[in-house]
Amino acid sequence: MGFDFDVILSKQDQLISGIAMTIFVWVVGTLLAALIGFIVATARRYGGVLVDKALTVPIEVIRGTPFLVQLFLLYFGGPYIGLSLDALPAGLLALSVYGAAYFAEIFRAGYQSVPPGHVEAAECLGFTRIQIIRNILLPEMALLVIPPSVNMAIILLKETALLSLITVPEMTMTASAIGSQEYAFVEAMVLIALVYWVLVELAGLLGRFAEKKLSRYRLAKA
Amino acid sequence: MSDNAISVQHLVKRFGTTTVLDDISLEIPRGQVSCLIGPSGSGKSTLLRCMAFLEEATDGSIFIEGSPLGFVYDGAGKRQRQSANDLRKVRSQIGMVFQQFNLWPHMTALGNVSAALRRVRKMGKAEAEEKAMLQLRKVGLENRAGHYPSQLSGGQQQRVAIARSLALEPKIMLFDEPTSALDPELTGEVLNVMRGLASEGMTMVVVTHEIGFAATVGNQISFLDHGKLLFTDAPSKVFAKPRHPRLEQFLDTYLDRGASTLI
Amino acid sequence: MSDNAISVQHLVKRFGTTTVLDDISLEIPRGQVSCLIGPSGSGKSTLLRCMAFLEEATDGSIFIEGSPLGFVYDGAGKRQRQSANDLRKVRSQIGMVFQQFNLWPHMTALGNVSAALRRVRKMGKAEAEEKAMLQLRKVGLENRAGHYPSQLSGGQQQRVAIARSLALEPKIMLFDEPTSALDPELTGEVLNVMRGLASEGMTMVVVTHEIGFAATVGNQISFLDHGKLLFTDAPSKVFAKPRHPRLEQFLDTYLDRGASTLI
Amino acid sequence: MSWKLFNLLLEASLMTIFVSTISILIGLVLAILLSAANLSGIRPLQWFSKFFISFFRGTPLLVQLLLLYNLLPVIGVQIPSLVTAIIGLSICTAAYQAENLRGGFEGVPTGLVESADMAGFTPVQTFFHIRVPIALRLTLPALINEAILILKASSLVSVVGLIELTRMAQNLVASTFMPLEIYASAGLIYLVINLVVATAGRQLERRLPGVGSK
Amino acid sequence: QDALARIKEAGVMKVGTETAFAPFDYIDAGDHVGLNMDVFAAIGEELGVEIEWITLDWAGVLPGLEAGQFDMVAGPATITKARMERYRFTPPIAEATVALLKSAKDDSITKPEDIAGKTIGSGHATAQLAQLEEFGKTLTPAPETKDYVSFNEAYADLAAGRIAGVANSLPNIAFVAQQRPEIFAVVAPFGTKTYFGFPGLKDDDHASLMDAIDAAILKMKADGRLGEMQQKWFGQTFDTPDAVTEPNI
Ligand SMILES: Nc1ncnc2c1ncn2[C@@H]1O[C@H](COP(=O)(O)OP(=O)(O)OP(=O)(O)O)[C@@H](O)[C@H]1O
Ligand SMILES: Nc1ncnc2c1ncn2[C@@H]1O[C@H](COP(=O)(O)OP(=O)(O)OP(=O)(O)O)[C@@H](O)[C@H]1O
Ligand SMILES: [Mg+2]
Ligand SMILES: [Mg+2]
Repeated sequence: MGFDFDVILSKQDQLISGIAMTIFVWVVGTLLAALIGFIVATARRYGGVLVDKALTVPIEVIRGTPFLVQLFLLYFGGPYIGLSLDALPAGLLALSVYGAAYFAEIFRAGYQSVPPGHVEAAECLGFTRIQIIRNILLPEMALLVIPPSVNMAIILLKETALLSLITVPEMTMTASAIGSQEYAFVEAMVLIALVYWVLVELAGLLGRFAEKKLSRYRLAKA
Repeated sequence: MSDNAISVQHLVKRFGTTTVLDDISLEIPRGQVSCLIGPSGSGKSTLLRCMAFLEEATDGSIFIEGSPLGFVYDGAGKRQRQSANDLRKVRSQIGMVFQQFNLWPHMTALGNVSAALRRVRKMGKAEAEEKAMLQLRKVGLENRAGHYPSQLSGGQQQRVAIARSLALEPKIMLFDEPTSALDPELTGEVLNVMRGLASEGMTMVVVTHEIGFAATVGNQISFLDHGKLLFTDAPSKVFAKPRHPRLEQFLDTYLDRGASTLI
Repeated sequence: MSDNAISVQHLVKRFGTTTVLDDISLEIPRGQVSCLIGPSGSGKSTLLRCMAFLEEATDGSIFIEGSPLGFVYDGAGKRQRQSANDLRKVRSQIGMVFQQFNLWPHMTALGNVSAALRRVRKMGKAEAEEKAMLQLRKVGLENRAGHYPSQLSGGQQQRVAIARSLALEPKIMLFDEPTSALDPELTGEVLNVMRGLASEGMTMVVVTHEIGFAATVGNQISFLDHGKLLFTDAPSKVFAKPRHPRLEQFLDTYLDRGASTLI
Repeated sequence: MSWKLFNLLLEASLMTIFVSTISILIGLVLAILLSAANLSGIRPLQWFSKFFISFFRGTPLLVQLLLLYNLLPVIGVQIPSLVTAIIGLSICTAAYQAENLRGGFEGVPTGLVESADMAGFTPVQTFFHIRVPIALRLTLPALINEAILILKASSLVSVVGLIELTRMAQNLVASTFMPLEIYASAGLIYLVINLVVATAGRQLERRLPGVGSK
Repeated sequence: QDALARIKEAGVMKVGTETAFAPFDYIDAGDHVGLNMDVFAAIGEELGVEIEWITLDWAGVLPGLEAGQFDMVAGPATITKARMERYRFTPPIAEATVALLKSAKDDSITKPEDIAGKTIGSGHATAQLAQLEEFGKTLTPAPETKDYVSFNEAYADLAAGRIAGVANSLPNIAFVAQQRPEIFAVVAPFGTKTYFGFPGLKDDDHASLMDAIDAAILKMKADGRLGEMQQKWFGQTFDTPDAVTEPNI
C-alpha cells in the first residue's frame, strides 16, 4: 500500500472549500455555543431555584445523548413539527446547542470559583448585577474557564465531521469522497488527521496565549 | 431623626431551623466606634452582614440613618422587599471591610479603589483615579497604586480594601475581623488606619477578636453569645470586675495569647 | 557525640539573589524546647525547613544527632548530596508539624497516623493501627479515629498531625506556627499537647508567634531578624529589661494583642 | 416501533457499555502512567508523554481507529476487532484524562507531599499513595465528563466491525426506514446510561472527602 | 502458497461487508440477512469452505480489504471503469441501473423526466450520483442534486419533504418502497445499464481465488440458483452478462 498524495492534492479546490467549511462551522458554532452556554449558566445563577432546576433537564439530556442522534432528530424530525431547516443552519444550530450544554456547566463552575466575598464587596459598593457580571465575575473566572473551553472547542471540532451526514460539505466528507473516488483512503485519512491536528494545536495555542495574557496579575505572586 | 446611625430592632435570623440571631435590638450612635465581641459561631458576622443586607433577616428591621434597609412595611403592616434602587441608595451610606479583604485580583490597587467611582458614580477615568489616589494616600499606599493584590502584603491589601470602601464616602463603616487574617506585625498598620478613621468621627461597627483594640478604641462594646446579645455597654463597665460570668469564661480562652492580662 | 540534637553550622540560604538565611549557627540541646521568634519574613520557616531538608541550604551544614543532613563532604572537602537512602535514615529521626496541618484528605485520622507505619515501616495493618491508636489516645482523639480530616475541627486536625509525626517515634519534633491557623479558642488544646510532649523530654524546635508559650514553655529562645540570628538565650535573659532594641520594637507590635504585658 | 427492535438496541448497548467501561479503566491507568512520566523529571519520558497527549487528542478517533485497524496488519500484527476498539478508545481517552489529571496533580498541595517526605515515603510511594488519590478526587467531575464522552464516542468503533448501539440503530434504519423512532430510542438508551454514570459520579463526589472541604 | 490455497487449508474464507445496504445486507430482527448471505453461502459450498463474516462501516470495508483484514468484499459495488483499475470484480449478480424513489403522495412525478427543476438526492461519490448528474444535464431546467453520506439519510430527507426524489440502484429502491409503501414509491429506471459485482484484490496472490469465485457464481447463474435468489430478494430476476469488461460508466 503505497502513499500517493498527488492524487489527493489534484483535487485541491474541493479540499480547500471543505476545510474552509469545517473552519467556518467550527468557529461560528463554538462561539454561539459559548454564548448560549454563558446565558444559560447566568440564568441558572440568577433566575431562582425553579429556573435552575428547569434548565438542568435539557442540559442533562443534551449532554447525555450523542450529537449524531440530536442532529438526526433536528434535521429529519424537525420538518414533522414544522421546523424545516436547511443543512447548514440546522448543523450550526445543533452544534451550538450541543456545545452550549457543556459550556453551561463550564461557566457554572466558573461562577462558583469566584469567592462570594468578591461579589459581596461589589454589592456593598452599589454595583448593579450586570456590572458585577461584566467587571468582576467574567474577568475573575476567565483563567479557570479557558482550559476546559479549549477542550470543548476541540471536541466540537471533531463533531463537525458528523455534519456531513446532513449534507454539509465539510472536510471529512470531501476528503473521504476524494479518497473513495480515487481509491486513496489511507492518504485521505492521513491528510484529514493532519489538518485536524493543526487546528487543534492552534486552538490550544490560542488558549495558552489568552491564559498568559490574563494571568499577568497572577505571575507576580507575592 | 434620632442620633443613631444604625438602629437594629428585634432582629431574628434563621438558617433553616437553627436560629443564629435571636431577637437582637441594638443602637449604634453616630460618630462612635461600636465593637462586637463574642465566641466563634455566636453570630457576630451574621449580625454585621445583616447590617449591610448581605444576609436577609428572617424578622425584625434595621434602619440606616433613619431609613429602613432591605424591607419596608406597607399600609397593612406587611413586610415587603425594597426596590433594588432604593436598596442601593440606603446601602450607599455603608462601607464594608471583610476579614478576607476581597480585593478583586484582576485589578490593581488603583483599579480596585476607582472601580466603584467609575461604574457606580459614572465618573470619567481621570477623575475617578484622582479621587482614588487621595484615598490611597490616606491609607499610606500611594506608592503601591499600580500593584495587583497578589503583589501586596496582607496588611497592604486590607488597607486598599478600606480605601476602596472610603472612596464612596460612606457615613458608616462595618469591619468584620479586619485583622484576623493578618500576621501580628501587619495587624498594627491596619489598626492604625482604623484609629485614624475613629478620630475623624466616622461611625464604625467592628467585629473583632482584638480585645486590646476593643478596650482602647471602642466607645461601646456588645457581647454576643449563641445568637443572643448579652449586653451592650462602655468598655470601662464591660471589663470592670466582677465581670459577666460568660465574658469571664470567654476571656479565659485568650489566656495563652496573654490578652486577658491587659484588662 | 555532643549533647546537641541539632547542630546548625554557618548555614546560608539564598533564593536567587536574595539571602534569606545569613550565616546561621545554632545548637539545639537534646531534650529541650527551643523557640524561634522574629518578625514576618525574617526566615524562621526557612530555617526550620532546612532542618528537615525540605529546603536545600546554599551553604553550611546541619547535623542531626551527630549525622550530617542532606549533604556530606567528600575527601577533597567538596559538598555532595547524600544518597536518598541515607537521607531517609537521618530524616526518620525528625517529625515535622506544619502550620496548615497537611493531613492527607483521603485517609481517616487513623489512616493518616498509620500510613507511614505500614508503607515505611512495613508493618501489618493490624499492628500499625494498634500503634496508631496509641498515638491518637495520647493526643486525646481515640474517639475520632474513623473521621476524615474534613470532619475534624482545626485543633483536632493539628493534634492528628502531631500524632502522625509521633507514630514514627522521632527524636526531634519541629513545629512551624502550629496554632496560627487556629481560632483563638482552639489554640489551647494544641498548646496543651505540646506542653505534654515537652514535659516528657522531647527535643522540640518551635517557630511561634505565641510569645506567652515561648516565654513559659521554651528553654531557649532564638530571635531572627532579616535572615540573621541576633541572639539565642534563656527566656528569662531574653525578656529581661533592658532588652535588645530590635526585640523591644518587635514586642511593641504585639501591644494591640496585649501580649507584651505578660512578660 | 416494535419491542423486538428496541430489544435489539438494548442488546447492542451492552457492547457499548462493555467496550467503554474497559477502555475508560485502561485509559485511566494509562493516564496515570503518562502523568507519572510527566512528573518524573526525566526529559525523554516527559517528551513522550507530551507528544502522546498532543497526538491522540489532536486527531479524530475515527482516523485513529482506522489506522490502528488497517496499518497494524501491514506490519504483520493481527488483532481482533474488539481488541482494536479497546486499544483505540483507551489510548484516546488516556490522552484526555491525562490532560485532566495534569490540573489535578498541580492542585495537590505541596504541604501534603512534604509531609509524606517527612514520613519517609519514597517518591514512588508518595506518587501512588498521596498524589494519585488526591489528584483523582480533584479531577473526579472532569473524569466523569470524559467517561460520558467516551460512552458516546464508542459509537465510532463500528468502523472496525463492532455492532454497538449507534451502529445497530443505523442498521435498523437501513432495513426498516424508520429513522426517527429508532434514533430517538437509541438516544434514550444513551441518556439512561449516562444519567447512571453522572449520578454515580455525583454520589462518589459526595462520599469522598475533598481537599480542604469542610 | 497463494490466497486460495491458504483459505482451503484453513477451511475458512473471510469476507467483509457492511450491514446497512438492504436488501443485499441488512439486519432483520437481529440477524444479518440478504442476497449476499445466500450468494456467499453457495460460494462457500462450491469452494468447500466456511464463510466468516466481518461486518463494518462501509468506510472501513475497502481499506480493510487492502490491509488484508479479509479475503474479499461481500458487499456489492457498481462496476465502473475507475473501480476496475483498482479492483477485480466478480461477474455481475444484479442490475445496478439507476431508478428514482419518490414520495407516495407526490403525483407530479410519474416518469424520470418529471424531475426537471426539482431537487433529487443521492449517495455521495457513488456511481448513481454520477449518473443522476449525467441524466440531469439532458433536462431543462436541470434538476438540483444533493449528495448524502449514505442513502439512508437521503431516504429520511425525502420523507421529511426536503427533496423530491432519491436516485439509487433499482434493487435497493424497490426494497425501500416495499418496506414502507405508505411513504415511498418507485419511478421507472433511467440511465445506462450498470451492474453490481463483488470487488476483490487484483494481485497475483488472489488471482486463483478470484477465478474460483467467478466460476462458482457463473455455475450458480447457469443452474438457476442465482435467479431464485434474485426472485427471493428483489421480487424479480435480472438478465446479467457473464462478465463486464467494458463498463458503460
Ligand atoms: N449560610 C449559613 N448557613 C447555615 N448556617 C450558617 C450560615 N452562616 C452562618 N451560619 C451559622 O451561624 C452561626 C453564626 O455564624 P457567624 O459567622 O455569624 O459567627 P461569628 O460569631 O462571626 O463566628 P467567628 O468568630 O468564628 O467568625 C454559626 O453557628 C454558623 O455555623
Ligand atoms: N521559595 C521562595 N522563593 C523566594 N523567596 C522565598 C521563598 N520562600 C521564602 N522566601 C522569602 O524568604 C524570606 C523568609 O521567609 P520565611 O517564610 O522563612 O519567613 P518567616 O520568618 O517564616 O515569616 P512568617 O512569620 O511570615 O512565616 C521571606 O522574605 C520570603 O519572601
Ligand atoms: Mg465571623
Ligand atoms: Mg513562617
